[in-house]
Amino acid sequence: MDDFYRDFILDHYRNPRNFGTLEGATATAEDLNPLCGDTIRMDLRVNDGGIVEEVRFSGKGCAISQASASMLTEEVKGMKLEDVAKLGKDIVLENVGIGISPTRMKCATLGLRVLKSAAIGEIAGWPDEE
Amino acid sequence: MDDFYRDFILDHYRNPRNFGTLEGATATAEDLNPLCGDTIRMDLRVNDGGIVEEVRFSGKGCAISQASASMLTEEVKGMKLEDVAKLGKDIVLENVGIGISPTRMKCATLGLRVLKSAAIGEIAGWPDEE
Amino acid sequence: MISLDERKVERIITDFPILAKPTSRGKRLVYLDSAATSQKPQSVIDALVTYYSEYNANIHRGVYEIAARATDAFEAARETVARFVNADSREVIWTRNATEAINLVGYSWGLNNIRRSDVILTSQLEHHSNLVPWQLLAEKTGATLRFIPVDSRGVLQLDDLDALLEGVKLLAISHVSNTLGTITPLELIVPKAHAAGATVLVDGAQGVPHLPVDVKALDVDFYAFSGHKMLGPTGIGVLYGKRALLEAMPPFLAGGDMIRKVEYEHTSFNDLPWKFEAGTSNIADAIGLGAAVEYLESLGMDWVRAHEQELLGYALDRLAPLERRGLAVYGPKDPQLVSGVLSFNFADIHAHDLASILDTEGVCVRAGHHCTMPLMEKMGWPATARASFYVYNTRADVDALVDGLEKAAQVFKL
Amino acid sequence: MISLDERKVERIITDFPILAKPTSRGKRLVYLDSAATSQKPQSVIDALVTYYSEYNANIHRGVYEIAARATDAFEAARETVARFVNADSREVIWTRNATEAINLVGYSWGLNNIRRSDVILTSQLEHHSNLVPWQLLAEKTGATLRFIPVDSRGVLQLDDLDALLEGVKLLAISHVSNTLGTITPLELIVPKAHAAGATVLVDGAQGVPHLPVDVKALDVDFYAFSGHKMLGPTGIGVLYGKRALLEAMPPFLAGGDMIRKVEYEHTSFNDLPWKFEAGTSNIADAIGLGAAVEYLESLGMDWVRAHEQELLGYALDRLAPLERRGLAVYGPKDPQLVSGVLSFNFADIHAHDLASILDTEGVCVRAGHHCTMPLMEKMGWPATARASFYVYNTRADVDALVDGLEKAAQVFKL
Ligand SMILES: Cc1ncc(COP(=O)(O)O)c(C=O)c1O
Ligand SMILES: Cc1ncc(COP(=O)(O)O)c(C=O)c1O
Repeated sequence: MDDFYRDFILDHYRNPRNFGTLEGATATAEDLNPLCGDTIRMDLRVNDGGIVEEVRFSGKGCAISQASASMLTEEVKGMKLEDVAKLGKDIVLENVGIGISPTRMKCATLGLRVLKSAAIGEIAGWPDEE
Repeated sequence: MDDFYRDFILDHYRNPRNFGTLEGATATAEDLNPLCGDTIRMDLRVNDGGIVEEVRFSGKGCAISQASASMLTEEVKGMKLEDVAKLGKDIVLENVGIGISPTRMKCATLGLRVLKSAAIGEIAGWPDEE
Repeated sequence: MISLDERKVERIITDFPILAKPTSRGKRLVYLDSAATSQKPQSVIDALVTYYSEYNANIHRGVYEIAARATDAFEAARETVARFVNADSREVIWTRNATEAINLVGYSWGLNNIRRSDVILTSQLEHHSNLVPWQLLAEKTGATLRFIPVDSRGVLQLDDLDALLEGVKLLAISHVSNTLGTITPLELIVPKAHAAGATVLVDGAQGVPHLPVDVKALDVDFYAFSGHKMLGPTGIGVLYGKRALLEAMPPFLAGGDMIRKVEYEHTSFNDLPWKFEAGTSNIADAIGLGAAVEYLESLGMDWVRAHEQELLGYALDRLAPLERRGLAVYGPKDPQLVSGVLSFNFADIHAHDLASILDTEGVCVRAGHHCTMPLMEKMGWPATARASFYVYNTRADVDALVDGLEKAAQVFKL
Repeated sequence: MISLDERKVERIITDFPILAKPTSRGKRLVYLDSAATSQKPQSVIDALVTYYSEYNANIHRGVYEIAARATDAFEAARETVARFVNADSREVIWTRNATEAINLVGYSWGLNNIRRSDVILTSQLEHHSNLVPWQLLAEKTGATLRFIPVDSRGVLQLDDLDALLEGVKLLAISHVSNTLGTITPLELIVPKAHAAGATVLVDGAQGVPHLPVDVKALDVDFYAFSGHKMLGPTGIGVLYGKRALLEAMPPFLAGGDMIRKVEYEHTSFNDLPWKFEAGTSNIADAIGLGAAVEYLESLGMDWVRAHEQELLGYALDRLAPLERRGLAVYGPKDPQLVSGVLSFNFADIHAHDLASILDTEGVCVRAGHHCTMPLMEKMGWPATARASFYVYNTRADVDALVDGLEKAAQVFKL
């Protein structure tokens, strides 16, 4: 688990990308992990072509949930909304998976869950339950 | 436990003494052992001197509860009511105690409990709890 | 019918440490009271010991290794139990026992769905645990309690079922009678109850341990059972409920683990199944029940059923000669209709005396009203003795019962 | 203060099998999460094993030998627990845990005694289990929920207690905070609450395990606690209630064992304590809790308290230097006012990350809201890490915690 906290993770934790809320968001979702209280909110602006033009996240929580969410925001910019809706947890695993313990997987996937919820328009199941 | 069922016990069980109800009873009590459903009712007629003149019991249950109650009725006739109220479980032990298992003590003392209740005018605790 | 596989049972017996120990009188323990509670195989005991001595920790919120292991084992046990009765694991709620499961429905579903004009239908042979909660619910709501009658053999009388189902909002019925072993024909009753608009709760305390149960195929709305009657530890039971019903119900007990977000003035609740599990769960015993189910799966529930049928048939044969001497065996006496339960009285020997004498021979039977007082009253039995069979019982156990009855006849000078 | 008796603790440790096993990374298990659930001594595990492998049987209605032995052991455990908190055994009701005990009062006493015009007083630092049940009760009855405030250290603010108690029908308060360890001055509050006409329920989930408790001396009306936090098994807890109150309350759950006489239409109920124990009890775990209490009695609760105070004092000393590097320790930091609980955060490391890193060193601490979300919100802590001490902890465990924090500082490049 200690090898999880690599430099780029700490960097995303301490300097989250696309952090904040979005004026004129077309889709927003928010959720918390009831087991730990971590929260994430995702605001998306999608253009007429169904492309995610802009994204912001906010929330509070551990390095895992916040860094994972931060990385996600960098990746979804420019994606089709329908592809965002279909994202699986492999994207999270690729981003932050090394060394993560199973207990912390829900932290890592909270941002993804919220992102998908925003895209789908309802609260998604935990991605790791799919 | 099998040595408990001596001839005189079976005799009291099959030919209970003072069985039935009493017209003109001055004190009556009834109770059941909630664990097994055995019931005993005791009717007493007490004269002005406070002496138990007549007693009847009725009920249904195992050989232990019925024989023990039957024997008790033979003993309380002629006793002072206040002494009946003070009876301890030793009287039951003397009557039927040999070979009885602890589980069955509540059966053996049901009659005594009801008798004392009739004498005291309220439901008594289990005599073995005193 | 599969014939009695004595060799398999001999192997099973060695899995149950209690059966290896003689009684204080040096007799072999002949345990014929599994309908009250079953014995436990070593694998179940080991599951408890391993939990407590290797990874005991509180679940769900723990970050560290043993907490993760405990959480996984606890939720895996839920999956195991869910698979066993063909439920979704979100539909499996841990309770203390069948009784609590039934009461949970009474409080959470009942108080919110039963009105003064409604009828609650149950039967005349219910265990108190599937009767008294409905009496209390009827009292609180003003609803009417109605009973499916039983005939003189203790079999449900279903001729007038359609009429009985009129206006019924809830049917609460046992899968198997604990006093007589009679099996309720759920496949016949449940569709009719649903057609009449009733929700169906089945008290499966004597069902799941003894019969293959598929809650989806039975199409019941709620199904309650207890771990301790199916080789599991005491203190753990299950409420199965259809997801949509459970989702719509308010929580029952409130506290830790069942919440989503708590503020001083308001709380939102967790997802199923945790919404109904307040406070620290009985972690060890849930894991123990998982081990019990795995043990039963290894035997196969078809085998369990067949084994009990065999034993019951053998017992009925062996007891028949005693009927001339005053033995009365209750129930339909047909192993097809009954699980491994045998209720009886012997001449004028009271059931408690019978049980006491059998105990001196190492034979454990239950005596009394079996928590079915109204049934006893109706049938005119002050009490019955009850022998009940399970996976570890053999013909030799039946023989010991018969010998014990002979001894009782002698003691009572029949 | 009694000084830390390391030799005694070394002996205690050998009684806990889990502490003998290294973690999967080969580290010594440093268990600092007893406030979540405690570890179990061998004597408790043995009590379970002996029950299941020697005298497992259902209780109260059994005539045969092992049933009698089970009944005796079960009721003896109740006597043991009653003696431990100075209650009458009829006032000791088995529940699953503290949460169920509190809910029992909510349903049985609350719904029958709380009216729309009443006030329920609790505090801002309650565990969800002593908050959400009262939210639900207030919702159902229309009563008002009021809170005793806490100051910035997490200490109850009692200056306005008289005003707060006005119109209060129920005071529900914890004996010891699970998040901060702060001890409620019950000796001050309870008489005032009674004078104001309130009934007093104490959530003793963190009380009985860590302090000598005498319910008679405290003069509380209800006191709830959990076995698993005091060396006992999961799945068993206790509601203590004053006899007169319990007598006047209607039953909560209905079913077997809690009845006196059942007819189809009506039921009368059993005496205390059984009136509140429906269905097959958690027999094994009640017996296990009896063994746990005997173990605690053998140590002496004064010793337990002194030991925790010593450890907490040592921990506060060892952690002080880290405060310069961003460690924030919450609560009053005074072992006299606090049980063996230490809540903290370290610079910008989130509590979960801290707990994960500590776990790699074999150090188990809890991280999160500790089921006190509103308190966390009020204090402005998104989460805290919590180390909690019990009888088997040593200075070496505190040292391991400090080393783990050093490592976290390194990993997070503080
Ligand atoms: C103060 C307090 N109250 C109540 C509880 C609930 O205890 P349980 O989960 O055993 O019901 C706890 C345990 O977390 C606690 O610490
Ligand atoms: C048919 C039936 N229903 C309900 C129960 C209650 O089970 P428990 O006591 O485990 O809650 C029993 C067990 O005695 C039973 O046999």
